[in-house]
Amino acid sequence: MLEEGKKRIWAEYQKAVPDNNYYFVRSCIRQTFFPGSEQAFIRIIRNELGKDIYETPYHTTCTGIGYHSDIIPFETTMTVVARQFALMTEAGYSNYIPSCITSFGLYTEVLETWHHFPEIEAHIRENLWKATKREFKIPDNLSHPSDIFYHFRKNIAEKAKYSLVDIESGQPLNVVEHIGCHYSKMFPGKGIGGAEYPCVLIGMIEAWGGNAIDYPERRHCCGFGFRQYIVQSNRGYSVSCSRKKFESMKPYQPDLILTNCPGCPMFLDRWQYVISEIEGKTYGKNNQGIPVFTYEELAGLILGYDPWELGLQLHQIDCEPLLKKMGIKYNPSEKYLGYNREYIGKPEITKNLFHCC
Amino acid sequence: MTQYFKTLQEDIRFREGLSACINCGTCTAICAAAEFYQYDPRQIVDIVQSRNELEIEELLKSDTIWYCGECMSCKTRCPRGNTPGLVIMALRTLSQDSGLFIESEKGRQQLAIKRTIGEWILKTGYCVSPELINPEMHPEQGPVWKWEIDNIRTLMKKMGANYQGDGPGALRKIPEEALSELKSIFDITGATQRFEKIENDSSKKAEEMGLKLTDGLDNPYMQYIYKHNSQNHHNNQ
Amino acid sequence: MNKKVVVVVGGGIAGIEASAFLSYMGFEVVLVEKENTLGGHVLNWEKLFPTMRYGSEVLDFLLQGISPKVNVYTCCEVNSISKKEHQFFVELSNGENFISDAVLVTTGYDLFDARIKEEYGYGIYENVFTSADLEMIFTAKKTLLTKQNKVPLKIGFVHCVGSRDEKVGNVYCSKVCCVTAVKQSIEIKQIYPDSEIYCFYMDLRMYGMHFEHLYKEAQEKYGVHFIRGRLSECFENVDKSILVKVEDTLTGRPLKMNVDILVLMVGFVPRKSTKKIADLIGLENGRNGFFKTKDQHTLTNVSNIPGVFFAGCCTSPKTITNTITDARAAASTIASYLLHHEIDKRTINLAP
Amino acid sequence: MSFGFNILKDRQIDFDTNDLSLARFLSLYEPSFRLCISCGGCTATCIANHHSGLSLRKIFILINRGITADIKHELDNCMLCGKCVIACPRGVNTRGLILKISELTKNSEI
Repeated sequence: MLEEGKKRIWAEYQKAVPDNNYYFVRSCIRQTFFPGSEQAFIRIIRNELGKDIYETPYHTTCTGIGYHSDIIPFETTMTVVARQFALMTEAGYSNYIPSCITSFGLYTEVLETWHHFPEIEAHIRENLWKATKREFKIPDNLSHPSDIFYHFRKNIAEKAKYSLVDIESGQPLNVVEHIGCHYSKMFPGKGIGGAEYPCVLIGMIEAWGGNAIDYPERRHCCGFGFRQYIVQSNRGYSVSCSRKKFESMKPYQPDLILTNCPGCPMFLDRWQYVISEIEGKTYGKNNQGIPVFTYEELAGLILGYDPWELGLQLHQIDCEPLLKKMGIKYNPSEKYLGYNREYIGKPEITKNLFHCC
Repeated sequence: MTQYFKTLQEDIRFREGLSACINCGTCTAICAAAEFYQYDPRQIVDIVQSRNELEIEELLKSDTIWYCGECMSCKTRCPRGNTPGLVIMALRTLSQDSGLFIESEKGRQQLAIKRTIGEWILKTGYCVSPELINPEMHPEQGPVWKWEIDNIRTLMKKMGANYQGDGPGALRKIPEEALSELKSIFDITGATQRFEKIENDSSKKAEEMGLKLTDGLDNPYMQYIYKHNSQNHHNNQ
Repeated sequence: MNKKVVVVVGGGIAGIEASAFLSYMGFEVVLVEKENTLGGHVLNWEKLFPTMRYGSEVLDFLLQGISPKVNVYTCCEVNSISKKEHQFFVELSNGENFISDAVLVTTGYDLFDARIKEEYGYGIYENVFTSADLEMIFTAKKTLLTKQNKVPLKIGFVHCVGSRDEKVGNVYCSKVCCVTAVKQSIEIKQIYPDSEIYCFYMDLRMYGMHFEHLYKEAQEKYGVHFIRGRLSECFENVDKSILVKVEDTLTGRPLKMNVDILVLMVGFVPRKSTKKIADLIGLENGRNGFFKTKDQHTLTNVSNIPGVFFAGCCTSPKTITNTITDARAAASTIASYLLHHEIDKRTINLAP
Repeated sequence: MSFGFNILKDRQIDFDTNDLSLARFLSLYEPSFRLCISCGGCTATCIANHHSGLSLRKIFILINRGITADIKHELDNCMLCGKCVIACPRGVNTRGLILKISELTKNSEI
């Protein structure tokens, strides 16, 4: 693959990312499955980068999952989005940072719709006023947290205690990236690197010492598919999509999958377990599976944060072999301790996947 | 005389999603649903643009329109600037508004989504939250999820979450005022009405199918639509 | 009376043929070409469809018309043109000035930059070629191999790259790519009879005389396969072969295939300098960025400025045959204009 | 353990693994087979199409893609009237091909 070709495209798709004053909005899926990641994002922004970030308890879901599983009308979604913007306006912020990619895509879609059809925006303003007596300003900037980490990737690298390198061989780790579909497929200009070769995660991987690898099914959806996961009988679609990706990345022997979507890291993690149960098939070396991280988990790790505060014990695929490979110091016995350092038992051991302890 | 095409055209997503299709198949080539379901977004768009009311009605009653995963990969590529995914969303809206969704196995699942995601939004302010992902309904979440749920409070505290607490933070309890604002938005913008429509039409269908439908998730109709798979969706020929 | 002067801008086949006819009609002709040799794109095409004749033979024929009576300026561009009454004051980049009575614009086209279709990976995936790359290999008498020096056994041709595509802003058909793909497929089959060739198309536009015959020959004699579906994306495999994804629209199912080489049939785009020349004299561009002719059916060599004419691909994609014909038509149109023939006074209600 | 769903088989036509032996044989046995341009003239004129949905255009395409499992069953509906030969603008020996395909599929149970 010719890197210059990609670099030319990356240079074309660079968007404005604000340097400070972030209005942060939670993600339904991420706070449920990766609460440590959102926490790490705030911690890194505040403590490592010294920036201002604000959140209000009054914000809610954007209804994205409901909208994309078709139970919520577009008008409702737009009005909820308007309410979220109103809360930002009231707090005196204008850089809107939604933790979720589905939200990021949806906010972009709504803003584009209003931009092209001002009469729809006017109607939604009326709706919002009727329902909540609130008013809003359009954000000056809409960025995803991964955009912000990309923006500060070198600052994070400067503070890093570890890098994406195999300490035994000195070789960079092979990292596969997975970008959430709604990050830039709908509006290529809104994502760093565009739709076909996004570099938002590659930038982090390379700045933090790893080797970003590209593989044929990179652009394929993880298979969430909203209703295709929510309803049990449809989940075959979901697992089959992820399986397709695993098969395609296999020849490249990835050490790690890095993601910026809420659902993808969970699905790419859990489906490895399901495939191992149904087919007896495992990925990665020695049946270890391929660890799947969010960009905050990865940033936290290289900054030397405790893996168990980042929440790596909540992954079905054990992270320890990778931590060892990177030479990360951690306390294995704390994995199964609660907040007050009480032992809380272990998850049941699965049949075919390797377990470290 | 039905007016399906006309109604579709009133949907902004439909107007944005479809000008004239040239049937090139760029969308189907990378469609995740087309890989695993008997599904071809190009053909759906072609049927819709034919303006054949009978054929559109067949679509609205069919499993076909429910196979899409709304990943929107089709939008990136169409040489005519169309978005089959948006056409699907408009069709799904119409299928629910016209009550035809109950005629197909996949369409009937909308009740399951309404009773999970839909009600969770109004109850918690979020589409999902841990206590709603019941390990029994979600065996694929694996033993680690069961362990997490069993130890949710202490683990969430360890991760720095504000689980069911006041003030900001992950998994906080969303204030009542915020939830009531959400409810009034739902009331005036059509979501409440759609929820009622899904409930009413599903009750009729449950009766017709002889399956009991009561509140909540634990009743025969709900369990049936959530779990039943006729396996007629993936024909490889 | 002084001899009337025509400045011809662009020394591709349209400029050559028009200059030749104009000079033999008795006009003084100044032919300006920015490269160091006349011939334009045809210099880079080895064999021509549908006859498989060498492009150089056609060029040799046309150049026989360039007698010493045509003043040829190569490595030269037009710096400025201004019009006063019925005369044009033309300044060339070499500092020479001319007063001319008519200007013929034959600036041709550029090939579409395939890198713009990001999902096809040109300039990123090593074994993705363009039709022009293939032709350069043929012209240089090199052997067609993969970048890993392997004989290609499976080759894919992608039609409509940069044509009929709103995503890149080109909604028109480039006309020559369909039959070029058929021609190049046959040429590869002649070199590698055991190779398998697949053309991915939306419509096969075999409109020219003998094009359909060539298409049929590709199927019957050479076993070239045609799959109806526009390529959605491709990807480089670990062994550098290319994975393509397309819908086989005739079976209604997605299709994937690994090919050793993927050839992108790049279309025509208005030459970069079109805009510059338009600005120099105030010529109108059409919706697609090519020069706008005064009427689509009748006044096809006439511009919005009296005395400025067009020939060849600067107004729309054309085959070599059509370009030569168009050049001759331009020459006779210019002659009637300069000699004030009655025929030049015909009028028509201009099409919107 | 049961999760309530299965891993699904990919519907993509895979040109790296599909079995093109029948297509290759027919191309040599009856080279006019290669000339089909999927115009559908045969199907439009086919009497059997009206009652059974038989589509020769589709069968030829499926053979060219290596999807041959159901072909024999479908061709059983053909009455060998030969109208498709007259309709074909490319001179494909459709009737001859049907006979050959039927014979081959009968013998080898493709």
